[in-house]
Amino acid sequence: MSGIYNWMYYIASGGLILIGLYIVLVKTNLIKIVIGLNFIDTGINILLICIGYVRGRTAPIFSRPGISPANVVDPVPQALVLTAIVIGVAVLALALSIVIKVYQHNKTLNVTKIKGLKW
Amino acid sequence: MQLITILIVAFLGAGIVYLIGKISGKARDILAVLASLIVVILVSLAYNQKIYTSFYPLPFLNLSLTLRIDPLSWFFAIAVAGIGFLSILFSLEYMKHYQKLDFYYSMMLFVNAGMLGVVLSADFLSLYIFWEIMSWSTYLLISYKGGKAVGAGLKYIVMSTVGSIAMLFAIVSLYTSYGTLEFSSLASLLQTASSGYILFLLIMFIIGFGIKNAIWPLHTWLPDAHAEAVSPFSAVLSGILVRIGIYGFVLVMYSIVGLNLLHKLGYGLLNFNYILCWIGAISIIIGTFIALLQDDDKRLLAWHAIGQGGYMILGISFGTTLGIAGGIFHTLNHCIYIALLFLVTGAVEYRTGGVRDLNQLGGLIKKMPVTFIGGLIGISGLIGIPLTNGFVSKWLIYKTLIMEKHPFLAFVALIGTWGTILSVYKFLHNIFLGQLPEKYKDVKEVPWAMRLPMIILTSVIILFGILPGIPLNVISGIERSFGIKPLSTIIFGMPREIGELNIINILAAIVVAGVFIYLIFSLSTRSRRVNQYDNYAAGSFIPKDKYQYSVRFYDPVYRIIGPYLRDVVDDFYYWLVEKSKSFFQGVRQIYTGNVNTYALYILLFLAFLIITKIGWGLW
Amino acid sequence: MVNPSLLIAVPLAFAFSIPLFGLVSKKIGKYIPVVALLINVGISFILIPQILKKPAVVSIGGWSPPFCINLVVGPLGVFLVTLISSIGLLVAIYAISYIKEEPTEKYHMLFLLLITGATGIVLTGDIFNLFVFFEILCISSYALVAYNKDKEGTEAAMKYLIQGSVGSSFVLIGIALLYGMFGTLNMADIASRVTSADPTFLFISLAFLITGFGIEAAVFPLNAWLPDAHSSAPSSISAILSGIAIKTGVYGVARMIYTIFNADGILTFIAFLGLLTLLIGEMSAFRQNDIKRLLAYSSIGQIGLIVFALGIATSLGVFAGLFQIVSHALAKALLFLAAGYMIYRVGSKSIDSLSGLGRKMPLTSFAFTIGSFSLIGLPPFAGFISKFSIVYAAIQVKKPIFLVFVVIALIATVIEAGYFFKVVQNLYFKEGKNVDNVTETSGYIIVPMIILVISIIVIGIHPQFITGLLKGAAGELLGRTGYIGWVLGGS
Amino acid sequence: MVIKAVWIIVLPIIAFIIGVFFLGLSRKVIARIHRRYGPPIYQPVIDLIKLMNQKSISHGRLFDMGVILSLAGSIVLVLFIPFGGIAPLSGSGDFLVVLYLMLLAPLGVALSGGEGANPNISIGISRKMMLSLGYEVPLLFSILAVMTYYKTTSLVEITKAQQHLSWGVIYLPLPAIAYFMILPAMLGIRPFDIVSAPQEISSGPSVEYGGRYLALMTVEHAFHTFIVLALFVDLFLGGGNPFTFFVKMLVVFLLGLFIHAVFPRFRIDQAIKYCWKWPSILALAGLVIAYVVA
Repeated sequence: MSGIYNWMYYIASGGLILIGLYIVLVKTNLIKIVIGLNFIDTGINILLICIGYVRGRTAPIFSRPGISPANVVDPVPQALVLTAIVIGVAVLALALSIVIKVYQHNKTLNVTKIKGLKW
Repeated sequence: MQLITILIVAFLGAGIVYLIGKISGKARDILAVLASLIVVILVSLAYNQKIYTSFYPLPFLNLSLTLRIDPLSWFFAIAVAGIGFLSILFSLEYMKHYQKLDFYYSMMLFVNAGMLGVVLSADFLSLYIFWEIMSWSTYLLISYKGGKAVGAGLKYIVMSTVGSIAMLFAIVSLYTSYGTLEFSSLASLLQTASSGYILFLLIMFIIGFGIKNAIWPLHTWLPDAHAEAVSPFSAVLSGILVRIGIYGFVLVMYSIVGLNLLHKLGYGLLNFNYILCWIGAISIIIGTFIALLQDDDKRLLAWHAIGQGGYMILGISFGTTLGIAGGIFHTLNHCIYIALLFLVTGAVEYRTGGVRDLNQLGGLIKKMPVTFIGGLIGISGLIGIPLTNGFVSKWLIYKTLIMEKHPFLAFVALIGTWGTILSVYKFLHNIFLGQLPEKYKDVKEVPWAMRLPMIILTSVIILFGILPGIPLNVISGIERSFGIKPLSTIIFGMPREIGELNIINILAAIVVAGVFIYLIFSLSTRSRRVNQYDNYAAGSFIPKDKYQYSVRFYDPVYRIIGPYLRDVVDDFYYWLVEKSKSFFQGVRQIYTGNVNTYALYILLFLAFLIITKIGWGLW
Repeated sequence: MVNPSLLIAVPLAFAFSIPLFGLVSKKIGKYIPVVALLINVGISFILIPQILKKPAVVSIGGWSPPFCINLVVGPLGVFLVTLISSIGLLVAIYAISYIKEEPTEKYHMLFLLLITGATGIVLTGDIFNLFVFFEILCISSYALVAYNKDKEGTEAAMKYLIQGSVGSSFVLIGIALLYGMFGTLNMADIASRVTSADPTFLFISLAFLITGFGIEAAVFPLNAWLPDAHSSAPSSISAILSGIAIKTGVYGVARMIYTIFNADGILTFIAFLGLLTLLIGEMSAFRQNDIKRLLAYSSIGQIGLIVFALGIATSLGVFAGLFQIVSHALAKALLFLAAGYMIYRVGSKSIDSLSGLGRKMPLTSFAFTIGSFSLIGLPPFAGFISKFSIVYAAIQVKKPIFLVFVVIALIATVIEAGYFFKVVQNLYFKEGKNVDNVTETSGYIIVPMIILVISIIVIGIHPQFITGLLKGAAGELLGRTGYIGWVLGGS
Repeated sequence: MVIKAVWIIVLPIIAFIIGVFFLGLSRKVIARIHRRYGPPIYQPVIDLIKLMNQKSISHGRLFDMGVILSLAGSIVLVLFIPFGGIAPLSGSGDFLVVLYLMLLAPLGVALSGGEGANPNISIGISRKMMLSLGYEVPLLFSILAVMTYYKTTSLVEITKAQQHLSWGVIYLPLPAIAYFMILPAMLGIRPFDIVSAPQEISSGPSVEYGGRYLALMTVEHAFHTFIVLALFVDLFLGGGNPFTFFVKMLVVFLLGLFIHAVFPRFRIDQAIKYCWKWPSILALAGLVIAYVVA
C-alpha cells in the first residue's frame, strides 16, 4: 500500500502527461489537441511539485511564524511551477488565438483536413 | 612573387573587367584582351624557372597554400594562357550580338585564372580550391547562352561535383595520414604507403580528374556542354579546361605516386596501368564512333574531344618515356587543333546566323577561305596527317603501344583514327565543300579579330608538325622532373635509337614531289574556271540548293554500326537520376502534413532512445 | 568590463518599450530593434577579446553559484551571442522596409523578444532559466510565423506550436528529473555531480532533453514543423529562424550532451542522426518547386551536417560544426532575405516564376548566388572552409563508421548542389515570363544582403577572423571540467 | 649518299612504269577472261599523253591542289616502302608513317572532289571512306600481327627478317590470307569498284575531272597499285632483290585479278560486312596467334 501511496503523485502526473500525449497523438480536433497540450503541462507541473515535496512538511512561507528551514518542503520547484504555469498560459492563449485564425481560414478544426502544407 | 603576380593579374583582371564593363563596353573589351595578354607574357617569362612560394597560411588547419612552377606546370600554364588569350580575342567580334557581355568576359578571365591556379598550385588544398573555382565558373559560362545550355550546365556541374567530392575525400585522407598536402613532401612520404592505399588514392583522383577529362564512363556531360556553350568558350573548354584532367593524372601518377609504386599495383593482367589503358581505349572507340553519327558540328567535335582524351590516357598510362611524352604532347596538340576547330565552327555560326546543323551548310570555302584553311589544318591535326602536330604525338603513342606489345590497344587506337577521318571529313565537306546554298550567297569572311586567332593556331599546328622538337624539348624536361628517362629529341623528329621519324625529310619529299607535279600540271593544257552550277548532271538541269549530298553522309555505315553505338552510360545516368527522383519523392512523403503523425514521430524518437537504453543498454 | 547581462537586458527592455514608443509615433518602432541590436553587437564585440582571455560568470541576486541564477559567458556563449546579434541586426535592418503588414510594432517587439530568448539560451548557466528563455524564443517564433495571418502562416504556426509545446514539455520533464536527482538547477553543479546518479534515470532525463531540444534543432525525425514554418513565415523571420533559432536548439543538445551529461556513448548515434537529417533534408529539398520550402529543407540538411560534425566530438569536429553554424547562418540568412524580396517583387514562391530575375534584380540575384555557392561548399566562400573542416574532422577520427558517414554526407552534397545550381540557373539563364516590371531592391533591403555577401567572402578567404573564437568555443564544449571550474570557482 | 639520291629519283620512275604496266595488264587480262581481245598493254600511256593535251574544267584552287597533293603523297610513299630492299627514305619514317602517308592520296582526292561540288563526287568519296573503314579493320589486324611478330615498326627490319625463304606467309598465314582477301578493296577493283561505279554515280570522284586531272588521277592509281602490292610482298613474301620483287608483285596481282574478275559488284554495305566478317576474323586470329607466339 505504502508503495502506491508514496508514488501516488508521480503516477498522477505521469498519467496526466500520458493522457495529454494520447490526445495529441490521436485526436483530430484542434481544440482537443490544445487541451491535450494543457494536460501535459499540468502533469509536468504536478511532477515538479512532487519532486520537491517532502511528506509531512509545510509550505515554505517564512513570513509565517514557526517555520524553520528544517520543516518546509523544497521551495525551488514551487517557484519553477509558478513560472511554468505562466508560460503554459501564454502558450495556451497563443494556441487558441492561432486556432481561431486557422478555423477562419480552413472552416474546420480537423487536423487531418488541414494539410495545405506538406512534403 | 612572380607566380602570385600572375594569379593576381588573372583574378583581378576578371573583377575589373566586370566593373569597367558597367561604364564602357569598349574599355572592357580592350581590358579583357590586355589582361589575358599580360598573363601570357607573365607565364612565358617564367619559362625554365623553378619557383616555390607559400602565399597564404591557414593556421587553424596547420596548412599553407603554396604555388610552384616546374616544367609540367609551366607547360600547362602556357597552354591555358595562350588558348585563353586567343579565345578572348576571338570573342571580341563573335560575342558582339550577345547580351551580358560584362559577365561573359569576366567569367572567361575567371575560368582562366582558376585553371592557372590549378596548374600552378604546389599543394592539394590550393589545387582543390582553384579546381572548384574553375568548376563553378565553367558551369556559369556553359549555362550562359540559356535554352538548352541550362541543362548542359547542370549536368556538367553535378558530375563535376561528384568528381570534386571524390577528390576531396582523397585529399583529406592524404592530409590525415601524412599531415601535409604539398606535392613534394607527399611524393617522398607516399613511397612507404601500402599499395592498397595508393590504389584507393588513384581511384579517387581518377574519378575526380577523369570526370573533367571525360574518360569513359564519366564522359556524358561533355557533348552537351561543348555543344551548348558559346564557341569561343567551347574552344577553351575543349582545348584546355577538359585537359586539366590530364594534368591531374600526370601530376598524381608520375609526379607524386611515381613509377615504382605504379608498377606494383596489380597482379598480372589486372594491372592498374593496363586497366587505365583499356578505359582510354574504350573512350577512343566510343568517342570517335559516336562522333560519326552526329549532325551538329559542335557535338561532333565534342565527341572527338572524348575520343582524343582516350589517346592521351593511353599514352600516359604506360609510364614509358615515349608513352608519357606522347600523351602530354597529344594533350598540347589536341588543345591547339580542337580550339581551332571550335573557333572555326564559331566563325561559321557567326556568318550563317548560328547554324550548326551540318546538313544545312555547304560550299563555304568560296566565301570563307581563311576559315576553311583553319578547318582543314585543324582536322588534319585531329587525324594526325603527317606535317601537322597531331601526327607526331599519335606516332609516339602507337609506337609505345606496339613496343610494349599491346597490339590490341594499338588496333583500337589506329581504327579510332580511321573513324576520326570519316567524321571529320564529313565535318569539313558539309560545311565548306559541295554546293553553296543560295541563302549564303552574301556570306563574307569573318573580321580580322576572328581571323587572327585562327591564323595563329593554324600556324602553330604546322609549326609543331614540322618542328616537333620544340614542344618535345619541354616535355623531356617534364619527364626529367619526374625522374623518368627523358625523351631525347632532335628538332625535326626522333633520333634513330627511338624510331624512324624525320619530319623534314618527309616535308622535303612531299614538297619536291608536289612542285614537280605542279610543273607538269602547269605545262599541260590549261583548264577553264567554272562556277558550281556549271557541273555534270547527266545533261539535266541543276536544281539550286538541291544538288548537294550531305544528309546521312555515311548512311550504310550508320545502319551497320548505329545500333551498337548508343551511349549506354548516359542512359544509365538518366535512369539513375529518374529513379533517385522518385525515391526522393517517396522520402519526402514522410512529411505528411498531419500534425498527429508529427507528434507520433516525436514520441517514437523518445521511445526509441529510452527503449534502446533500457532494453539493450546501447549507449 | 561590460556587464554581459546587458546582452539580455537591452533587447528585453527595448522590446517592451516599443509599444510605449508606439504611443508617441508609429514610425519609431521599426528602428528600435536596430538600435537595440546595434548595442548588443557592440557589447559582444567588446566582450570577445576579454572573454577569450578569461570567461565571465555573472551571478544575479548576489549569491554565488550554484545558489543563484547565473550567466556563464564563455567563448561559446560569446560566439553565439555575436552571431545572434549580428544576424539579428541585419535582419532588423531588412525588416525596416520589408515588414509592411500592420501592426508592425508587434512584429518588432516579438522579434526583439525572439533575440532575447536566443541570447538568453546561450548565456544562461541555469537549466531552468534555459527553459524559460527557450520558451520565450519559441512563443515569439510561433507568433511571428503566424504574423501574416494568412492561411499558410497560421497553419504552419499551429503545427509548429503543437510540436514545439510537446518539445518544451519534454524539456521541462527532463529538467524535473534532473532536479529530482541532483536537487540543483545550476548546470555546472549538475555536471560536476553527474557521475553520482543512476545512469538509467540519467539517461531518461537526457532522452527527454535531447528530444525536446531536438525539436527546436530540427533533427530528423523531429523536424516536421520546420519546412512549414520556414516557408510560411515572413522572409525576415524565416531568415532568423533558420539562421539563429534552430542553432539554439543545436546549442541546447550540444550543451546537454557535452557539458552536463558527458554522454560519450550517444555521440556516434548523434552523428548518425545528423547524417540522416542531412540526407532526408537534401532529398526532400530536391523535389521542391517552392523556393522558400526548398531553402527550409536545405536548412534541415545543413543542420544535419552541423549535428554530424558535433557528433564527431573531436576538437576539430566541434570546431568544424561551429564553423558550419557560422557559414550556414550567414548563407541561409542571405538566401532567405534575397528570396524574400524576390518573392515580394514577383508575387509567387515558385522557382519557375523567378526565371530571368538575374537581369531585373542583379544585386539580389548575385546575393542569392553567393549564398547558394557558399552552402554547397564552393571556394572561396565560407561554406567551403566549414565543409572541408567537417570532412577533415570525420576522416581524422579514423573510425571506419565515420568514413562511411562522410561518404554519405558528401553524396548528400551532390544532391544539394543539384538543386541549388538549378535555382541559380533559373535566375540567370532562363527567360522570365512575367518579370518585366520587376525592379531592383532598394534602400534598407540591400544593405544587409551586401554585408552578408561581403562577410561570406571575407570569411571564406580569411577564415582566421573567426577561427580563434571558434577554437575557444570548441574548447568550451569539449572541456567540461573547465566549464565547471569557471562557474563553481576552481574546485 | 649519291646512290641514295639517285634512288630517290629512280624509284618513283620504276614505280610509275610498273604501276602503269599493271594497269595495262589488268585491262588486257580481264579482257581475255571475258573472251575479248582487249587494248594493248601500253594503252594507258597513250591515254595519258592524250589526256594531258585535252581541255578540262577547274572548280577552284583546291580542286587543283587536291589532285596534286594526292599524287605527291603517293609518290612520296614509294620512297618509304622497300622495293627489293631499296627504300631511300625508310630512315625518316617507319611503318606507322607509311600508314599515315597512305592517307594523303585519298585526302587529296576528297578535298579536290569536295570543291567539285557534285553530289556524285560526294557519294563516291563517302563510299570510299566507308569502304576504307571496312578494309582497314582486317588490314590493321594483319599489319599489327606482322609488327607484333617481328617486334619492330620498321618495314626494312621486317623484310630483313624474312630472308632465305622464311617468308611471313609461312609464319603468319592467316593475316596474309586476310590481306589478300581485301586486296581488291584496297585497289578499288571488282568486286569493290563501288567508289567509282560508272553506271551508278558516273565514276564518282572523277566525274568532274577531265584532261590533265584525269591523267594525274590515272598516274596516282598506278602508284597506288604499286604501293599496295609492294606492301604485301614486303610484309608476307620476303622482299627479295628488285627483280624477284617485281615477279612476286606480278604473281600476287594476277592472282588477285583472276579470282576477282569474275565477281559482280558489291553494294557498299555488303562490302563492309564482307570486310568485317571473314578477313577480319582471320586477321584477328592471326594477330592473337602472333601475340601469343611472339
